[in-house]
Amino acid sequence: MTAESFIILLYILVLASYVGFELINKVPPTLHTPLMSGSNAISGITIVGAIIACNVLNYGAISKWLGMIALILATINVVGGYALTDRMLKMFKKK
Amino acid sequence: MTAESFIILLYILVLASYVGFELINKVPPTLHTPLMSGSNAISGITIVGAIIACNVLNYGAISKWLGMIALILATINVVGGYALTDRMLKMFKKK
Amino acid sequence: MNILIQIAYLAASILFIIGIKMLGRTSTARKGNFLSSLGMFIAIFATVIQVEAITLVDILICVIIGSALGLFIAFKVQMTKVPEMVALFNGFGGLASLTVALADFWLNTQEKGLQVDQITGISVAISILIGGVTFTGSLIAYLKLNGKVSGKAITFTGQHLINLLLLIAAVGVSVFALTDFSNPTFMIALAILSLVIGVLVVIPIGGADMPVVISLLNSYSGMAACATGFVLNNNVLIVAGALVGASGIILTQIMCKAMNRSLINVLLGGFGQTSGSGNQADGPEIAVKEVGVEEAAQIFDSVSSLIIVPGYGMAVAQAQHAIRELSELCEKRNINVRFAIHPVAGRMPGHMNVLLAEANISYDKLIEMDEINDDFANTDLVFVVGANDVVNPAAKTNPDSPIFGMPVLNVEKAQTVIVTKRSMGKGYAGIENELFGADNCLMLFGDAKQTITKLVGELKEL
Amino acid sequence: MNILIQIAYLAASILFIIGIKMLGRTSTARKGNFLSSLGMFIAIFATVIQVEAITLVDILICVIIGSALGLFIAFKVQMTKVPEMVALFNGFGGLASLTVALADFWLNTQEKGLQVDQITGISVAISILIGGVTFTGSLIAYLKLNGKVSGKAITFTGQHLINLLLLIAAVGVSVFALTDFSNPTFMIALAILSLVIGVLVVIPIGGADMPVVISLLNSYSGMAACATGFVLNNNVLIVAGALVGASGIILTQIMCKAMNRSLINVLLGGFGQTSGSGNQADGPEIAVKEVGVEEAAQIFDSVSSLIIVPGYGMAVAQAQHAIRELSELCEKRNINVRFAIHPVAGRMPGHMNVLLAEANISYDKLIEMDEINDDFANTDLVFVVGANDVVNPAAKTNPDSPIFGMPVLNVEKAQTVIVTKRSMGKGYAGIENELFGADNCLMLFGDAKQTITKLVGELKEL
Amino acid sequence: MKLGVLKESKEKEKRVALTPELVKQLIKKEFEILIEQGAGDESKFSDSDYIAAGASIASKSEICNTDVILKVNAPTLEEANLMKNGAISISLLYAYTQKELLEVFKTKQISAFAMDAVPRISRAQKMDALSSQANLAGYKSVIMAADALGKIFPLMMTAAGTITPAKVLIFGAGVAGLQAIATAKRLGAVVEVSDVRLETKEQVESLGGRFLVVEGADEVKTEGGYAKEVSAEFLAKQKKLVEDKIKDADIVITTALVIGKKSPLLVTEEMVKSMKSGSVIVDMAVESGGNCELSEFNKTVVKHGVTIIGESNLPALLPINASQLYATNISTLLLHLANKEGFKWEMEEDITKGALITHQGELVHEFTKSILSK
Amino acid sequence: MKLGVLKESKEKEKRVALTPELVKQLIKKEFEILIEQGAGDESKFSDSDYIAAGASIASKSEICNTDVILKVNAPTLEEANLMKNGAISISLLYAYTQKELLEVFKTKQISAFAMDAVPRISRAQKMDALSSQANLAGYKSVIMAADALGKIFPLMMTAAGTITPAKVLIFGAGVAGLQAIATAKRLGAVVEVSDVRLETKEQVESLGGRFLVVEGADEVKTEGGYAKEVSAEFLAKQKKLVEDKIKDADIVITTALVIGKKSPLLVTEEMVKSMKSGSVIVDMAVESGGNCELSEFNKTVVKHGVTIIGESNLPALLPINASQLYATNISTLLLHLANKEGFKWEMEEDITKGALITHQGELVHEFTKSILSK
Ligand SMILES: NC(=O)c1ccc[n+]([C@@H]2O[C@H](COP(=O)([O-])OP(=O)(O)OC[C@H]3O[C@@H](n4cnc5c(N)ncnc54)[C@H](OP(=O)(O)O)[C@@H]3O)[C@@H](O)[C@H]2O)c1
Ligand SMILES: NC(=O)c1ccc[n+]([C@@H]2O[C@H](COP(=O)([O-])OP(=O)(O)OC[C@H]3O[C@@H](n4cnc5c(N)ncnc54)[C@H](OP(=O)(O)O)[C@@H]3O)[C@@H](O)[C@H]2O)c1
Ligand SMILES: NC(=O)c1ccc[n+]([C@@H]2O[C@H](COP(=O)([O-])OP(=O)(O)OC[C@H]3O[C@@H](n4cnc5c(N)ncnc54)[C@H](O)[C@@H]3O)[C@@H](O)[C@H]2O)c1
Ligand SMILES: NC(=O)c1ccc[n+]([C@@H]2O[C@H](COP(=O)([O-])OP(=O)(O)OC[C@H]3O[C@@H](n4cnc5c(N)ncnc54)[C@H](O)[C@@H]3O)[C@@H](O)[C@H]2O)c1
Repeated sequence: MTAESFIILLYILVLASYVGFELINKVPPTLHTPLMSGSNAISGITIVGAIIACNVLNYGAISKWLGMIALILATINVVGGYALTDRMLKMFKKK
Repeated sequence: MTAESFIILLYILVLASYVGFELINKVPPTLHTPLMSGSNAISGITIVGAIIACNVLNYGAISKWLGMIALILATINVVGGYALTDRMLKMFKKK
Repeated sequence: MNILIQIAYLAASILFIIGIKMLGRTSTARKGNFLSSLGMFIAIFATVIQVEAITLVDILICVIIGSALGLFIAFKVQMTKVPEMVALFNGFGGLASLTVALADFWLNTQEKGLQVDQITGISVAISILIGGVTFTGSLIAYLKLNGKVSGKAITFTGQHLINLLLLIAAVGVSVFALTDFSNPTFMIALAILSLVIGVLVVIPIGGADMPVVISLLNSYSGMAACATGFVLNNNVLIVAGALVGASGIILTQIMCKAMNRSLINVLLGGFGQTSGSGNQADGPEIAVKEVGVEEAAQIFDSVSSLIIVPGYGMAVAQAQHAIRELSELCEKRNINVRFAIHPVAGRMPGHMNVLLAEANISYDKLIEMDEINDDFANTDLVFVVGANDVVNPAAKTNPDSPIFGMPVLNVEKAQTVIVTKRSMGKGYAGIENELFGADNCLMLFGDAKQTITKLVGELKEL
Repeated sequence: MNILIQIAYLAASILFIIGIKMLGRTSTARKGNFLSSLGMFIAIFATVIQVEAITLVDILICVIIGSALGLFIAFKVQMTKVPEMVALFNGFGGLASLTVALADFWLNTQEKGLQVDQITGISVAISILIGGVTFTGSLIAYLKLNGKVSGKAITFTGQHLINLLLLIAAVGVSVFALTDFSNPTFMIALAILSLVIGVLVVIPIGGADMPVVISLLNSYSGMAACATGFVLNNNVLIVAGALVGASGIILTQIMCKAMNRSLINVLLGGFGQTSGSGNQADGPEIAVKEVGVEEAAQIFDSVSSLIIVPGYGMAVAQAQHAIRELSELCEKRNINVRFAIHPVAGRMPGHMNVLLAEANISYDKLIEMDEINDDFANTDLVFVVGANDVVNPAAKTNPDSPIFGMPVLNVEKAQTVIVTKRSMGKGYAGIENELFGADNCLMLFGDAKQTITKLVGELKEL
Repeated sequence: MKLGVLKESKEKEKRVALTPELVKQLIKKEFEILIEQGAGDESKFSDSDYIAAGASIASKSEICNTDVILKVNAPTLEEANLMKNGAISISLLYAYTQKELLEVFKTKQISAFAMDAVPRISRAQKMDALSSQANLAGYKSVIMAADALGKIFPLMMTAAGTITPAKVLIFGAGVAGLQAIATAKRLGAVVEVSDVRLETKEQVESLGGRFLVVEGADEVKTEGGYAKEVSAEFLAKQKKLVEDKIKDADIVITTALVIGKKSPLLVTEEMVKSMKSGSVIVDMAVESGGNCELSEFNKTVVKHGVTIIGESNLPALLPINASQLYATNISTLLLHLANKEGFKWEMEEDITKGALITHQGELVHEFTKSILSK
Repeated sequence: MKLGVLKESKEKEKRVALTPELVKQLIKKEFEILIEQGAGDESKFSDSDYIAAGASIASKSEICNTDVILKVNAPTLEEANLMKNGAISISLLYAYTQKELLEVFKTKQISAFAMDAVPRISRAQKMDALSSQANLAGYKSVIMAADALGKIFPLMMTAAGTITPAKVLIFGAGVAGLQAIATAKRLGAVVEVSDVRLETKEQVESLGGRFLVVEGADEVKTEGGYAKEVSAEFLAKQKKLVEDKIKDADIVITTALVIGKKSPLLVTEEMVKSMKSGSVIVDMAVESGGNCELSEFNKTVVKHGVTIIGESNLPALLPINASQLYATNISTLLLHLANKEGFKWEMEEDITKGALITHQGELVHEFTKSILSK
């Protein structure tokens, strides 16, 4: 990775982190768990990495297997995470 | 500009704009003018562009003169803006 | 690209973010401004160390000239003229963006004879357009506030149509400029068009709305800087510009709300045309000055003595509890608060006493008319809550008035008077009250309870 | 890099931002979750269309297996077990990050025999370390909550020292790995070390603190994803990972506050050892959950029925006027508000009646204990203002208590109870109140009048 | 000029026309003041207080010999006969009830001002004794009723059960009625109010009372704020509405007066019978015939289990405050009409015109003439 | 089991031990109830109300023949003698003042419970007649004082001048004192309060009163919430502090009791003399000797220009509410001690132990013993 593209990625990291900090300020306790669960699902974004990994790697190689395991795990995280969050939130229907 | 570097700049633009939106939510009316003035000073960041412009350009050329005019204007904006904001804010020292 | 310089730019960006954040709170505003100026210094420094020695001199000269002018203006200007100075500075910023973009474009296309890519081209066009509008728009705002151009809204028919046509023209010119880079005419035409648009957009707006316009133009100048960033492929310009652009929009929105206008209205440039109060009363019309809750709150925030004058309207609105809250809040801010009780305020003897006692307002804050009447002259602010006849100066000055001879409270002697009532409706005696038209009197229309509750809310945020 | 794909990634990033923002409000949470899942779909879709046809099958198989497992767990799990499931999912996410980084590293260094640059190397190491810790840490949290591992804090001396040593070892191993890419041992060692650290860090933490731990690990897994983004030079991973990492930290902090702990405490991993409330009272200690004014306001905002229980503390604080304001505000928001008056609340018969009448609260809102006691079970929120003995369940459950046999208000039957008082101070009877430690009870510490005034302010802004 | 203050001779009267405080103020304006011995005793102002304020203590005949004789109630025939020719009398005269006295005034050329006839215009509010006294009466009516009731006013939720708040029903939201509402409300009662003037609704609500709207109430004519006589139809409707309410009332206070007429009958015997045993009625209009059929002048009676208080002179039961306010009223009027040199006799001025009843041997007051000639 | 309710025979007593409401509830629990004819008349409960509730009307002798005899006041000797051997009596006995009566109880093996001796523990609050009655007394004391005062309570700024608020000084912030504060405050008075227990300061302030802090007040010992006797030194200091305040007071209400002892003397003749003419004192401790030197038992007297109300039985002046609350108190106690089968006689249980005075021919109450043996 070049220093230049690294610095650009750093910009993105800093700004995104700042956005993350600002996003959450007052959350009612009832939403703590759903929020945690929902953002956990987002952290399953590694799935994109896993797919890319699976793609470029050669069959039979360790890396390929690792990639496929990663993909399964990430998919569980993403799909399970979103479904669970939604189930939880359904119960919050107001009034 | 390559599409790639453009996209990265776009990321930065989007994230920075989002940060800008989130930054301001409740501003007491007394701070409207100072805030306006202070962020106006920041928008004088064009000064960086002006310096870069001055640097690369050739003497005598129209672009050089334009760059120098830009530099003077931007400097007024920056220096005047910060100084004025500070003067204003000094008066807020409460009771 | 030197990595250290990039890191410096990143640091500057972070400082800008923190700076703006802190500018939004009274307690941290000054520090915020300092941090943001530090960021600016870092950004400039990181840029300057890259320049060739030979141009350093030119740059220094320009910077010194600019700084001197900037400081001179900043320190000489009277504090009452701040908004117009902000407008002026802002205009310079916009012009700088325009110039930088044009310079870069000129250099590449005219002097170096290069082709520029589409994205850069579009960025240049945006930079020029926004920069130009910002420049002349700000200039007009400056002149209006300064009184050099009429503060009134200058309108003519077809205004909006003309603006629209000009905008279409600008877009068209840009397209031509992008298709044929070698011909600079189009870019120059764009620059000129943008300057004209700036003038036309701001000219129809009344002086009272200028702060909103300036805030919006400020946001524009941020966007111009951002566009310049795309032209120069420079992150700090993009971040800082985007920050100012976005936060400026929000700030504009907040200011609009405080002035009771909608942002759409503002964005369309059609604001400033409806004027004044909507309350039409019959009889000889009294011209009154209306005040909003926010402004009223700021007046409360700035005084050190306050007399509250309750009347029958307080009883009707059942505003006594809200008033107690207001008075407690004021006392917490070291404002000396007293109540002036007129002997016939309300509709029965002791009407005000009953209600204020219910709201738990201590007896020693309630002062009889005879005792307090001489104190009004030394009082910063009188807040009249739903009283009318008992503060009507006609009782002293107009022998034909049915209340002539009745002793009244001399509220008009105070520095400022704020009256809250629902409308220009009359009191028990059914007569007009000239107090409401007095120079130092501001009307805060609305139901007393609701208005005071809102006032308390605003005051808490100051 | 295809620009359309990049734009899809950008769109996904924006959807994540909006999604998280909306998840923080009751009214928009579900929509927020949907938007964020939409973002995820876009990101996955944009990625999948790039893959070679030949691997598409593998990918689909993996995705189907993963989806099936995920959906199965998500829909089968009991709602009471949600936190542990979140922990498990989170662990998988962490492991996925570790695996992807390792795979990429393995491919480049072992299979392709390439050198990787330092930045990528560091990113890989970070990815592995954080991913590993997240995985085993989450697993332990899962097992603890599940009861498969003792929920108690498992501690031994030198724990912190060992953790520190392991961390140093991990750093050391990473340095070696970076200096000699051809040797995979170090990276594998790092992976193993990270797994061990994850176990050791979470093992000493008590079951009650697990939600905070999970939230923190969630934040970690975001960071791991972010690091993976650096490995793969992928923006959407960086943005999404950074978002989760940062917002997770804030959320953790909020949860800490709600549980009366400091974030430092949590970050050091030393939490869970000091237990219960900070208020050292003698006798059996009651662990309470504190709530801030803002959160309390949000709870008020989300309910449709409210019972206010005033006690002697309301009288001491003279909070009756503030309470009236609160109740009016709630009614304006269509919340059904009533007051439960315990016959001996206060210090004289009718103490509450006098004060509430003074504050002009209508008689028909005041309900006697006997009439309202059955309604608590159908009530969303009970707000206890400076009452203590009259809501003490010990009167019903503890025959040794001096107040045993006194009828009390069944506040604990309500969905949620918020109690406002200055401290864990006792009431007239001088006894502990277990209500304050109940699962559905939140303490809002402070002087009743001040707290409620603040609460009203917050509520107005929602 | 010499002013004289007579001791009140009416039964149960405890007020006095001037207090030491006001004596002091009038003496500053160079009036000479004689006070009858013991005049202030009942309202707790001793002779020595008056002397300290600058007045002299004198006998009745001496005082009747002064230029201006101040009283709360109208002078008796005896007092009038003692007065010198051409003297001036100021008091709550209620001239239209004093045919005989007016004859004496006429023959002796006495100029009589009636405090009760001072017009209710804004600048005369300080002289408005009707308001100042009615205000106190409104307060007192509630206190008396509260003392007579075997219950407490406020809602109280106690360990031994809940006490429901007392229900108070008030007829007439004039000055007295409004103060009664305020006082009953303060003590925690639930207050309902009936009045013929719909405009009082807002005023009643501003004090926390509930106004009972009679359909057709907008037809009632008012003049200068006073209710004129109302139609029989309206009264019938009002009665119907009230019949329901009165059954639950613990306390009924009636304040409905129509000036110069017999007061309207608002509470019939039937209604009293329908009330709960132990309830209390205060009839403030008892002097002009009463709003309640069963009330007896200056007596408290129990009929059908209901205590009916027919006290005609409630302000006199708060003599200290009542005298203070009356003294301010009367001396403000005096200072408006006269200075130490004598009276100004501006016969066309509103207040003089409104309050002067007899002058130079003639009955000059139109309203009084019109009533007496009926 | 048969319960009997006697008509109260004490002078000025208007209460009754059971109301129809409570009769209904007890009958649901299968008690049989006899009410003496006219027992509820004074508190507005008619015989027919009782009959409708399920009780029977009976003569005094019939009632004395029931198993449990309920009264407000202690039975008279005559009534006690009419009771059957082994009967049970419940009333506000104040046993330590009833030497003779206790002898009768002992000889007739009557078990007597004293409502005034029910311990003030949390679960007995519903039986606490002292509190329920003191509470009403506190309200009534203010209403009586307000009626007796020649002034109004609230501050009033009117066209005819400003009326300053009445100043009320209250001694003792027990149950009665606190309710007096609340009531006076509601009416708009300025209230100052003196008590020996510093802990009442917060309570007084919670009702808007001003607490007069006596230096050294922390030395006072209290037991179970009751003030024990205080040192002479403390009382001297308190006196000094109060002397200043009392001069300005319009109303003084004293509620200071020390159980089983003569009440402390708080308002001396000197102090009364220093008060303004027309002021009012209500001495609520008059039954046990009075807090005011000049108060007379059950009389209202005027001394040195000050009206001193020595009404010993204020709750009886609010008979409707007082009976309601007392009836709840007494029936709660009864249901605690007994069911339709009979009494449980759990002699070691707190409430039984606290309230039972004589049993099986013996005086079993320690506190009463200790006072009587002095
Ligand atoms: N005190 C007595 O004993 C007595 C007795 C009888 C008559 N009066 C007479 O009553 C008058 C009293 O004077 P005052 O100044 O107290 O009252 P006022 O002159 O009657 O004026 C009251 C004002 O309050 C406003 N108002 C009504 N409802 C309101 C609400 N909900 N929120 C805000 N404002 C409201 C009305 O204006 P909008 O409609 O524009 O809101 C009105 O102009 C005097 O003329 C006096 O002579 C007094
Ligand atoms: N009603 C009667 O007739 C009567 C008479 C005598 C005794 N009692 C007894 O009094 C008790 C009444 O119960 P209750 O629940 O009303 O009161 P409580 O049990 O005495 O509790 C009052 C609570 O209010 C809190 N508090 C005090 N000042 C406060 C302030 N400024 N802001 C917020 N909170 C404040 C205190 O906690 P912090 O210190 O932590 O803030 C205290 O725990 C019962 O035990 C009853 O038996 C009643
Ligand atoms: N100048 C001033 O500012 C001033 C001063 C004092 C009073 N006033 C006004 O004068 C008016 C009269 O006051 P007042 O106290 O002398 O009144 P009042 O004693 O003449 O009558 C008392 C009330 O009884 C009502 N009433 C009459 N017949 C009734 C019926 N059949 N049923 C129910 N109610 C009936 C009247 O409407 C009036 O409100 C009021 O409007 C008052 O506001 C004005
Ligand atoms: N179980 C319960 O919850 C419960 C119920 C009712 C009352 N109480 C408590 O019992 C206590 C006594 O109540 P009470 O009304 O029977 O009191 P009381 O009638 O015995 O005494 C009245 C007050 O007079 C005060 N006093 C005594 N000597 C005094 C002096 N020299 N000067 C000034 N004040 C003096 C006392 O301190 C007391 O406050 C109170 O603390 C009350 O809160 C508790």
